[in-house]
Parts: sequence; C-alpha cells; structure tokens
Amino acid sequence: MKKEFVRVISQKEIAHQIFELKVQGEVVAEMTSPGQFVHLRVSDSFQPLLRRPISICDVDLSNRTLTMLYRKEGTGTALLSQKKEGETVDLLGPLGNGFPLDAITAGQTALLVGGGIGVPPLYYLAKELTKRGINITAVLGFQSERDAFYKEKFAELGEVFISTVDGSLGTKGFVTDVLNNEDINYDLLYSCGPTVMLKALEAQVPDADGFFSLEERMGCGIGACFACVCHINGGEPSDYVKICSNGPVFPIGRVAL
Amino acid sequence: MKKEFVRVISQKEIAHQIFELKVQGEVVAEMTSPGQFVHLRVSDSFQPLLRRPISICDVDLSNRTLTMLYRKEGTGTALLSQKKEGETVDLLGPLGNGFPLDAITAGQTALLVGGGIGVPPLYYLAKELTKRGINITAVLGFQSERDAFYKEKFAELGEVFISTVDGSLGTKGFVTDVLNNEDINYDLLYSCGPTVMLKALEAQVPDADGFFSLEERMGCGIGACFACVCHINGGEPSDYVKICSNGPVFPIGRVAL
Amino acid sequence: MNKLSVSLPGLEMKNPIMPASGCFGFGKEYAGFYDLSVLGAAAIKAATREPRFGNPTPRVAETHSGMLNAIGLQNPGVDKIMENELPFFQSYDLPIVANIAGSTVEDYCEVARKISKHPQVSALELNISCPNVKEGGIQFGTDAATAAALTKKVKAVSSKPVYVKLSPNVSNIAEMALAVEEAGADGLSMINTLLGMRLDLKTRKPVLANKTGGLSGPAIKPVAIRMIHEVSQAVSIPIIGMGGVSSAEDVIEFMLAGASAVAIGTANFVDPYVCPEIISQLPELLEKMNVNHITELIGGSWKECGIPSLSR
Amino acid sequence: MNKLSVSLPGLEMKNPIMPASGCFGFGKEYAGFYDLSVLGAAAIKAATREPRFGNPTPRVAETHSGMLNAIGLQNPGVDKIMENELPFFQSYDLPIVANIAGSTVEDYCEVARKISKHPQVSALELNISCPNVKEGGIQFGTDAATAAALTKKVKAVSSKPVYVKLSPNVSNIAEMALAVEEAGADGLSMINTLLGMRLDLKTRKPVLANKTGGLSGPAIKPVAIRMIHEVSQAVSIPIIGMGGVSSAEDVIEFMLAGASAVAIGTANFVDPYVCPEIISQLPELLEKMNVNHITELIGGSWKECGIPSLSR
Ligand SMILES: Cc1cc2nc3c(=O)[nH]c(=O)nc-3n(C[C@H](O)[C@H](O)[C@H](O)COP(=O)(O)OP(=O)(O)OC[C@H]3O[C@@H](n4cnc5c(N)ncnc54)[C@H](O)[C@@H]3O)c2cc1C
Ligand SMILES: Cc1cc2nc3c(=O)[nH]c(=O)nc-3n(C[C@H](O)[C@H](O)[C@H](O)COP(=O)(O)OP(=O)(O)OC[C@H]3O[C@@H](n4cnc5c(N)ncnc54)[C@H](O)[C@@H]3O)c2cc1C
Ligand SMILES: Cc1cc2nc3c(=O)[nH]c(=O)nc-3n(C[C@H](O)[C@H](O)[C@H](O)COP(=O)(O)O)c2cc1C
Ligand SMILES: Cc1cc2nc3c(=O)[nH]c(=O)nc-3n(C[C@H](O)[C@H](O)[C@H](O)COP(=O)(O)O)c2cc1C
Ligand code: FES
Ligand code: FES
Repeated sequence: MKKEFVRVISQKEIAHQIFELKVQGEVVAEMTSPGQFVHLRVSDSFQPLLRRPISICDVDLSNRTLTMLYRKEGTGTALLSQKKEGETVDLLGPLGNGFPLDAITAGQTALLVGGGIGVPPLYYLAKELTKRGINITAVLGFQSERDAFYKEKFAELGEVFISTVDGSLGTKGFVTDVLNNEDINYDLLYSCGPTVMLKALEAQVPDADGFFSLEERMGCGIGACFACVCHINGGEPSDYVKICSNGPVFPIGRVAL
Repeated sequence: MKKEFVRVISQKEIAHQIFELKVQGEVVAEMTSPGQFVHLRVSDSFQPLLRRPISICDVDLSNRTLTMLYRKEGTGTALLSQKKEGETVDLLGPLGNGFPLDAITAGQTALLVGGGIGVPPLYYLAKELTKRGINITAVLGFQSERDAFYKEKFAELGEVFISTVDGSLGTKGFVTDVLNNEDINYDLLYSCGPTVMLKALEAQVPDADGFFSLEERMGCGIGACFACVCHINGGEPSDYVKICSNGPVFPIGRVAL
Repeated sequence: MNKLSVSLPGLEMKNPIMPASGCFGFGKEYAGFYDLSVLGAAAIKAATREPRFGNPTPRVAETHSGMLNAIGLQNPGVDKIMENELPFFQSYDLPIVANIAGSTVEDYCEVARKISKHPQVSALELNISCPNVKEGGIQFGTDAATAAALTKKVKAVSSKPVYVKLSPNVSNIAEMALAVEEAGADGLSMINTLLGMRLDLKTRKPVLANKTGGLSGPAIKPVAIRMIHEVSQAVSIPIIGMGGVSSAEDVIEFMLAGASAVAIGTANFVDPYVCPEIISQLPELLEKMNVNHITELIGGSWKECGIPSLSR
Repeated sequence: MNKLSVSLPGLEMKNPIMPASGCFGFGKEYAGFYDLSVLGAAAIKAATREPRFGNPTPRVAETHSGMLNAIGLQNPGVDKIMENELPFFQSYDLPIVANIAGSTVEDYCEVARKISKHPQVSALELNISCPNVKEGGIQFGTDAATAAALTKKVKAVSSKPVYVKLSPNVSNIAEMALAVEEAGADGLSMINTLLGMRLDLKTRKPVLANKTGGLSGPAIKPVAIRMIHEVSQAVSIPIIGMGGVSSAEDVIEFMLAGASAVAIGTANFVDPYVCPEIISQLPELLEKMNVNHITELIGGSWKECGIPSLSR
C-alpha cells in the first residue's frame, strides 16, 4: 500500500461512457491480488474532495502497468476521463483484500459473474485463475450492446455468456437469466456487480460456494472512518465488517447484502 | 460589456512571475478605452470562486486580440498561468471607465507613472495618446531588475525612466525619487499602481492635474455588490464611488486614498 | 401552461428564481446583461432609515467554494431608494422584494411603513440576520422572542406581505421559524450567511477590515438544505430558499427540501447570466424528472413518504 | 530546541498536530503509512458505554469542498476499546486523547471513569457535539447549563484532563465555552461538524440514510476560524482547533486565531500522509514568518494589538 503519482499511458473510451485507463508506476508491483482496488484523487483542488475507488482490472507486472475500467458517472469520473497521456494521477493502493485464488484447484471450473462496472476486477481474476490451470466460464451482464465491453478479452480465457437488459446482445435479461437458461457447471462462484444482482444471485444459487465483491460509499478507503460498514449474517447487531479493509471481497453469505 | 470564452493565443513569462497573456475573441472589439479592465474566471470549479480583475494592457482591434500582463500571486493567477494556447478563458468585460483621452491635446505632454503590476494599463494608454499626437514620458517603478517589463515597449513611444527599489535597474528607490531627481515637464499626469505609491505621488505633486487608476478587492466587478467602495474627498460620510463601475480611473483628488 | 410559475404571498412569480438581496444592487447593473422581466422576482439591497456607508474595505475575501462579505448594509437610505432606485423597475414586469434592516424596532418599522407603500414593492424581507453590522440585524435574529416581537410590529405597519429572513447562526432554527410564523410572518427567507473569518498569514490579521464576515456560496449549501428541510416541515408558511445555489439542479434540490422559491446570491458574481440561464434550463430538467409543474417538487424529499423526518 | 512543541493539560506534544477523532480509527490503519510517533498526539474514535453499530449506509456524501458524514458513533464499546485497541499505542510515543460519547450523563461518566484510568490515555475529549445520533451528544452541546453540568460530573470521575468538544451549531459559542470552562473543563476542542444535508435528485431523498450528517472539510474552515477567534479571547483554557485544516498554512491560521494545538480530520481521507507532511513543513514556514517558537503564534491575530476584538 503506497501513495504515488502514477503516469497515464493511455486513456480511451471502449464502450458508451466506459473508459479504459492505463497507468504506470512503482506501486503497480504490489498489485498481485485480483479484486483489490485503488483509491484515486482526480483533482488537486477540493472539488471533488474525496478519492474514488476503482478496481484493478489488469496488471502487467513486467512494465508496471495497471489497467482500470470505469464508467463516467459524476464529477470525479468525468475529471478522470480528461486525464491525458503523460499526465499523472494520485493513486493510493492497492487496497483491500482480493479474491482468494487457492480456494479452487487446477482442472476445476470457476464461474465468474459480473454486472456492468463490476466486470473489471473479474478480468484480472480470470487471467490469474487461467494461469493456475483453472477453467473459466464468465457470465457478464450489461444494459445494452453499447454498454458492453471486454467480451473478446474474456473469450480468450474461457467460455463467455452475455446478457443485456434490452436484448441487444446475448441473452435478453439479467445474468440470472443466463444461469437459468444455460446449463453451466462450476465448482466455485466469483461475482462482482450491483448489490441487487448479488442478491438475486444469492437467491438463485443458495448453495453455491464462492466470493462476492461488494461496493459501498467510502470516506477513507483504508478502514479508518467507518463509512463503509456492513452487518454480518448471524452475528451480533453490533458486529460488522468494513468493505474497504476487510473486503471488498467476502465469502458468499458472510455479509448481509 | 459581454461574457465570452476567449481563446488563448499565447502565454509567456516575460519577467519574474510576470506573464503576458494574449487572447482572441469578439468581445475585444469593445475594448477601445485604455484603463478599463476585464474580469476573468480561471476555473470551472468553485476553486477559486470569484473572478479576477485584470487590466487591458494592449488591444489589436484588427484581429481582436487582447494582451494582458499579470503577476502570478495566489491561486487565481497561478491557474491562469497554466492556460495553454488553444484553451479558453471565461472573460467578462470590458468593465469600468478608462482614462479620459480628451483631457489633453495634441502637442502636449502626458506623464505616465506606473508601479509594478499597475504598469500594464498605461501601455495601451500610451499607445492611444501617441496616436493622438500627445507626447509621452513614462516613469515605471519595480522591485528590482528581474521584475521589470515593457521598458523597451514604452521606449518606442516616448522617454522612459525606471526606478527599482534595490537599484538593480535605473534609479534606486521609488518613482517619486525619479520625479525628484529628473526635471520632467508635463501637462497631465496619469498613474496606476499600489495605493501607497499613489498617495506618495499625490503628496509630491499636489497641484498636478490628471487621473489615478485605483484597486480594491472585488466581488461582482460590475457595481452590484458594494465590495469595492471608496469615500469621496470632501463629500458626506455616506457618499461613495465604486471602483469597479465608477472607476477604476478617477480624477486626482476625487477619491480618498 | 407555464410549468414554472409559483405563487407566494404578494409574489406572483413566472418562475421560482430571484436574485438574492445584496447580490443584485438595485437591478440596474444586471439590466445591462439581460431583460429583468425574465426573473421570477428580485430582492433589492437592504434599505435602512438613514444612508449608510457600511464597513471599511476590504469587504470581501474568498474561502474554499465560498466567500466572506462584510459590506455592512451600505445603502442610500430608504427615502433615496424609493425616490431614485425603485422607479427603475417600472419598465420591467417583475415583483420586487424590499429587504429592510435597522438598529432598533423603530428603525425597522419606519422603513417598513414607508417602503411597503411604494407601488414597485410587492413584499418586504425583514433582514434580522445580517452578521456584518455591530448593532441591528443579528441580535434580532438569534432570539426567538425578540424576532417575534419585531415581526409583529413590522406586520402592523406594513401594507405588503412580510418575509422574515432567518440567520443560520442559531442553535434551533425551527424555533425561530415558528416564533415568527406565530407573530404573523407571511413567509420565510433562508438562509442568510454563516458567520466566518479568514486570517492573512502575512499581516496575521483578519483579511476583512470588519474582521468577521458572512459566508456564502456553494460551501454553505448543505447547511441551507438541512435547515429548509427541517423548517419547511415545521411551519406552514412558504420559504424562499437560498444559500449556495448555482445551477438548475441546485434549484430542484432546494425545492425538494421544502423551498417554494429560490434566491441566488453569490453565483451572480461568478456569472452575471446565472439567473436567466437557470430559468431556461428548468423546463428540460422537469421533463427529465417527469414533473408536470415545478410546484410538485416543493417538499418532495419529505412529503411523498408522508413520514415527517426527524432531522435533529 | 524543538520549535514545534506545545504543552497542554495532560498533553506534552512534540508538535501541535493531531488527527481528529473519528478520522483516524484507533490508529492501526495509519500506522501502515507512517510512524505514529511523529504526531503531536492522536484523538481516537468516540467510545460509548456499549458497542454501537451506528447508522445505516450510505454514511458519507460529498459537498462543495466538504463532506457530510453520519457514522453514528460506531464503536466496539469502552471495554473492548480499552482491551483491544488502546494497548496498540504502547509501541508508540504519543499522547492519546480518548473521545467519549453517550446518551445520558451516567453513560458519559461511566466511560470517562473507565477510560481515563487506562495508561495509554492522556486526556479525554467530551463529545457533546455529535450531530449524527438521535439521543446523546448534541443536546448536551447546544444548551450551556446542560453542558456545564455534564462537564462537572465527568471532571469529578475522570483521572485525566478533560477537553470539551464544542458544536458549531449554536447561537452563542462563547457562552457555551465559558459555561464549560466555569464547570472545570481543562481545555476545549472546536469545532465539530456543522449539521448539513444533501438530496439525491434521482431518488428525491437525502443521500445519507440518516438524512442529516455532519459537514466537515475545507468548506467549514472560515466558520471554525471565527469561532476560535472569538472563544480564545473569552476563555483562558487552551483550545484544540479543527475544521477544514489541510495544509501547514491552515495550521498557522488556526493558531493565529487562538488555537494551541490543531486537529486534522477529513484531510486524512484525501491524503493519509497529511499529518506527517504538515509537521515536516512547519519549521520552514515558521522560519519564513520569523517565528522562533510556534507557541508565539497562538492568538496572534488578536494578541499583538492588545485590543480584544468585538467579533459579534
Ligand atoms: C471497491 C470498489 C471498486 C470499484 N471499482 C470500480 C471500477 O472498477 N470501475 C468503475 O467504473 N467504478 C468502480 N466503482 C464505483 C466507483 O467508485 C464510482 O462509480 C465512482 O466513485 C463515482 O464517482 P463520480 O465522482 O463519478 O460520481 P459521483 O456520483 O459524483 O460521486 C459522488 C460520491 O459518491 C461515491 N460513489 C458514487 N457511486 C459509487 C459507487 N457505485 N460505489 C461507491 N461509491 C460511489 C463517489 O466515490 C463519491 O464519493 C467501485 C466502487 C468500489 C467501492
Ligand atoms: C481594476 C483592477 C485591475 C487590475 N489589473 C491587474 C493587472 O493588469 N495585472 C495584474 O497582475 N493584476 C491586476 N490587478 C490585481 C489582480 O486582480 C490580483 O493580483 C489578482 O486578483 C490576484 O488573484 P490571485 O488569485 O492570484 O491572488 P489571491 O491572493 O489568491 O486572491 C484572493 C482574492 O483577493 C483578490 N485580490 C488579490 N490581490 C488583489 C489586488 N491587488 N487587487 C484586487 N483584488 C485582489 C482576488 O481577486 C481574489 O478575490 C488588478 C486589480 C484591479 C482591481
Ligand atoms: C455581497 C453580499 C451582500 C449581501 N447583502 C445582503 C443584504 O443587504 N441583505 C440580506 O438580507 N442579505 C444579504 N446578503 C445575503 C444573501 O442575500 C444570501 O442570503 C446569502 O448570500 C446566501 O446566498 P448565496 O450563497 O447564494 O449567496 C448578502 C450576500 C452577499 C454575498
Ligand atoms: C467520518 C467522520 C467521523 C467523525 N467522528 C467523530 C467522533 O467520533 N467524535 C468526534 O468528536 N468527532 C468526530 N468527527 C468530527 C471531527 O473530529 C472534526 O471535529 C470535524 O470533522 C472537523 O474537522 P475536519 O474538517 O478536519 O474534518 C468525525 C468527522 C468525520 C468526517
Ligand atoms: S471507507 Fe473508511 S472505513 Fe471503509
Ligand atoms: S466589485 Fe461589486 S460593486 Fe464593485
């Protein structure tokens, strides 16, 4: 965990309002665990004031390059999208705990389910799992065709199913519809996406083993401010985990969604 | 008076922390009166919140180019100094009332006394007066040689005396020392600079006819907020003028310095 | 149909937008930028019984996303305002809110009595919240009983509806609001500026000659929103909301919080066209939000669910 | 000679800088970034009698140059804090300020009695100003008599000096300060957050699940400065100043206003290294200002001229 001004290598819009940002810096050497995130300061004024959490989407350790994918939403990501090659970004990271890679063994199959801007961390995960001889099946959900990204990239690593809400690409509906329609076998489930999606997934495959990556509004991103706290299933009412420092990845069922 | 996003033509540091900024826009066509100023918004966030008043230093009406000179001081001028060719600046202006040009007739001599960043508006004035056949003598005061600028430009229009506080260029001391040492004849005095300088000048040449350009912290720049108000010499205690809209140029003696 | 019209006591407004008092002079300057008739209304600079020069300069200082001012209620006095400033608005079609201030109850009453009779004035705004004068103003604004007594007296002599402008520098804003409502106020204006200060590291003294000043601008918006949210649920008179408004989205936020109209102060200095620009952006924004008429938004943050929120 | 050392009741500080309560957890996280022993002191997250989960999420929202938080005093309770959190500081050389909160006088006293005995605790900070819990906290912070009574009781049971943390959401901060000084407070902490709110235009509801939250960050700095300027002239106990500090220049401004030490909250989220960075910048800044020892700055905005300023 470090704070560093990393250098922008490239920035491009790869889908509607979805940007792929590559940066280079010493700190990237530490980014070995898929599912971790970084906390970016996008302005040197106090507008916006807080950092923005963005997942690690891909890492090239050989040249210390980090790839992030983000959706241009509000002030912060709009400013981020204006960063040009050669400019720097204030990066704090890597933060949190990633997806356990040793919960599954070579030859087994991992199902990766991603929704929208929850897809990015699954890509680095897919690459690392594949490296370890694990088979990958990915189910990726988007709003519509223009919002979809990284389909081909995942296809290089394993089987890919796409769902779009409007049916413009792949199955019409949600990722859960894909799971209903297709007969997918897997040993472990990894998922990241909006809480509604994770809830639907939990309801549909209640016995699945695996890991969810969660989101919450953050203050510090490092566990100091108690902004991102969640209840624990079956715990005391005062028991909690912090998404930023205990997560963002948790075993399925651990955290009350 | 207009609000326009003018385009930056060039920006360069011409002396220590002194920048020359040229911009182009339709609004420049209105900038026919030396001594007026413009009000610049240097950021589209609220940091800084307020506009910055900067004098008109030179105008090329043929290609609608405005030249401004400014000293990099605080947040606002620091941001301004980062503007690059091709970028735009939000400009409101021209504001206020300039130096009367018809108070002096062809063949007469105008003495222009400028201190530091009060020098810029005198340059456009000098050019316009010269055009009208008026002789120019300029006395320009700076901190030291590295802070001095536009000496040659003024020299093209008339005689120039320089003072520097440390004596590194011209007379050691203040503009008032130049006036003491040299025997300068003139019919009308125009001056712009820090209030202490204007006060010293008023004391030294109490009978001089002419005009002073004043400065005050501004809110609106257009006469609406009452931030920039001054007392009038010999008026009622509640009498006032607004520097932004009644000035910044006033007949010598009118305003309580 | 005009989707933007709002109707408040004394103020039939084409739209809910008005420049805030002290940020619009007496209108002339902004008339150089746009036709004032596009505005919903306009609040003019505070009027006092006698002319006032105000405080020494510097009178303004910047802060993060805000500014401090200590103008000190400079104005030519009520008589000259009525004679020289108000007739100017005859050429425009918009209701004028006359902001009034004073050091004593008698001052306020005298100004209110006079100016409320002026044909150009549609309503009064009782400024009991100016933090920038030593006497007058804020002491009326921080004690509920004093505020109520003043409101009652001013109501008795005013021939136009009276809005009381509340100070945010209080422990209990709802108590203040209820007291002046009870005393007969026709509406509320809120918020005035927060008391603030900035020091100059070089001189080691306050930047403002008056030392303290009133904090306005985007920095105070969250304070304004929470106070309007609280007060609008406590009173039944309408609120003119203000404090840091600088966009059409901000206007919607203030109305959802509970404001019936919205005043814009500091943002006029940043962009003199801000009022007409916001007015022109509102219809599209309403369409996006599926709102037929802007009044549907008033109090929308607490009304829809029917549960009065416990905001303290 | 250490030009930065300051000495306050119970707190011998190498420098005037401490992280503010609630913005530093219980220290462990920041220990991953730097050696905590460089800090002048540290204030830990509020302790209550029983464990508290706090408010539902979202608990934070951004505003212009500021943020709102409604954590709701989440903490594992005083016993667990003493057992599991405080011993961590044994490995560091810095005084710890224990922030305490409660719903009743008994709560406060119980927590104070216990935690003041802990060897790692050098002073208590009585949080009577948390705007984010329904009961406890802020009602003690807006009434002078209640605040004084609580202070007296806590002083009676505490074996360490007690700083009372004042709320800025009051009409008369000097009155509050004088009341708690009179009641025996050893020092003051000010300011806590301003009550604020933000609405989400899509949902039309408050962004925070708790509806209102506490406004912190650079936006509130001018409010903090003016309150410290006023209170430091009214009381003779030292003030730990805070509210929007994010640079070494800000620290100087707070000390000139009248603070004897300076706490940094929100800025830690923007930059986890902000405290050590400011500490390392202070000596050069003092040199530039021709100051031999940082304590010379305390109250410098009003002391030098000898005339107590009338800031209201
Ligand atoms: C662990 C984690 C990983 C993330 N990874 C990615 C990613 O790889 N790509 C991506 O596009 N987005 C990601 N997000 C969401 C991303 O942080 C938000 O979209 C972003 O902060 C929005 O900022 P903004 O200024 O554009 O929007 P605004 O709406 O202006 O933001 C206002 C505030 O809300 C917060 N916020 C807004 N949306 C979210 C959200 N969904 N989750 C948390 N905070 C939010 C912002 O951080 C900011 O504090 C991640 C979030 C978390 C918690
Ligand atoms: C009519 C007029 C014409 C001017 N012309 C020029 C010019 O041609 N070139 C030039 O370099 N400067 C000029 N100035 C001064 C210039 O406006 C300030 O130097 C500038 O605003 C400083 O802004 P900042 O953000 O860099 O400094 P900061 O110190 O960060 O500014 C803080 C605030 O103080 C105000 N302020 C600071 N210094 C001054 C000042 N001297 N006068 C008025 N307001 C000030 C700023 O506008 C801002 O609101 C002029 C001022 C006036 C009133
Ligand atoms: C320069 C200035 C002068 C003001 N003068 C007055 C005034 O005379 N009377 C009054 O009631 N409010 C006055 N105010 C307060 C504003 O009307 C408004 O309540 C406040 O600034 C908050 O709104 P804003 O953030 O949009 O500026 C003044 C504000 C500013 C900035
Ligand atoms: C997330 C957060 C949590 C806080 N928790 C506490 C707390 O537990 N006890 C307390 O006295 N103050 C708490 N505060 C207030 C800060 O200690 C400080 O007084 C305030 O934030 C102003 O300083 P700043 O602008 O530097 O943040 C909290 C502030 C924030 C932002
Ligand atoms: S964001 Fe601060 S504890 Fe998680
Ligand atoms: S700056 Fe507003 S009146 Fe002059």
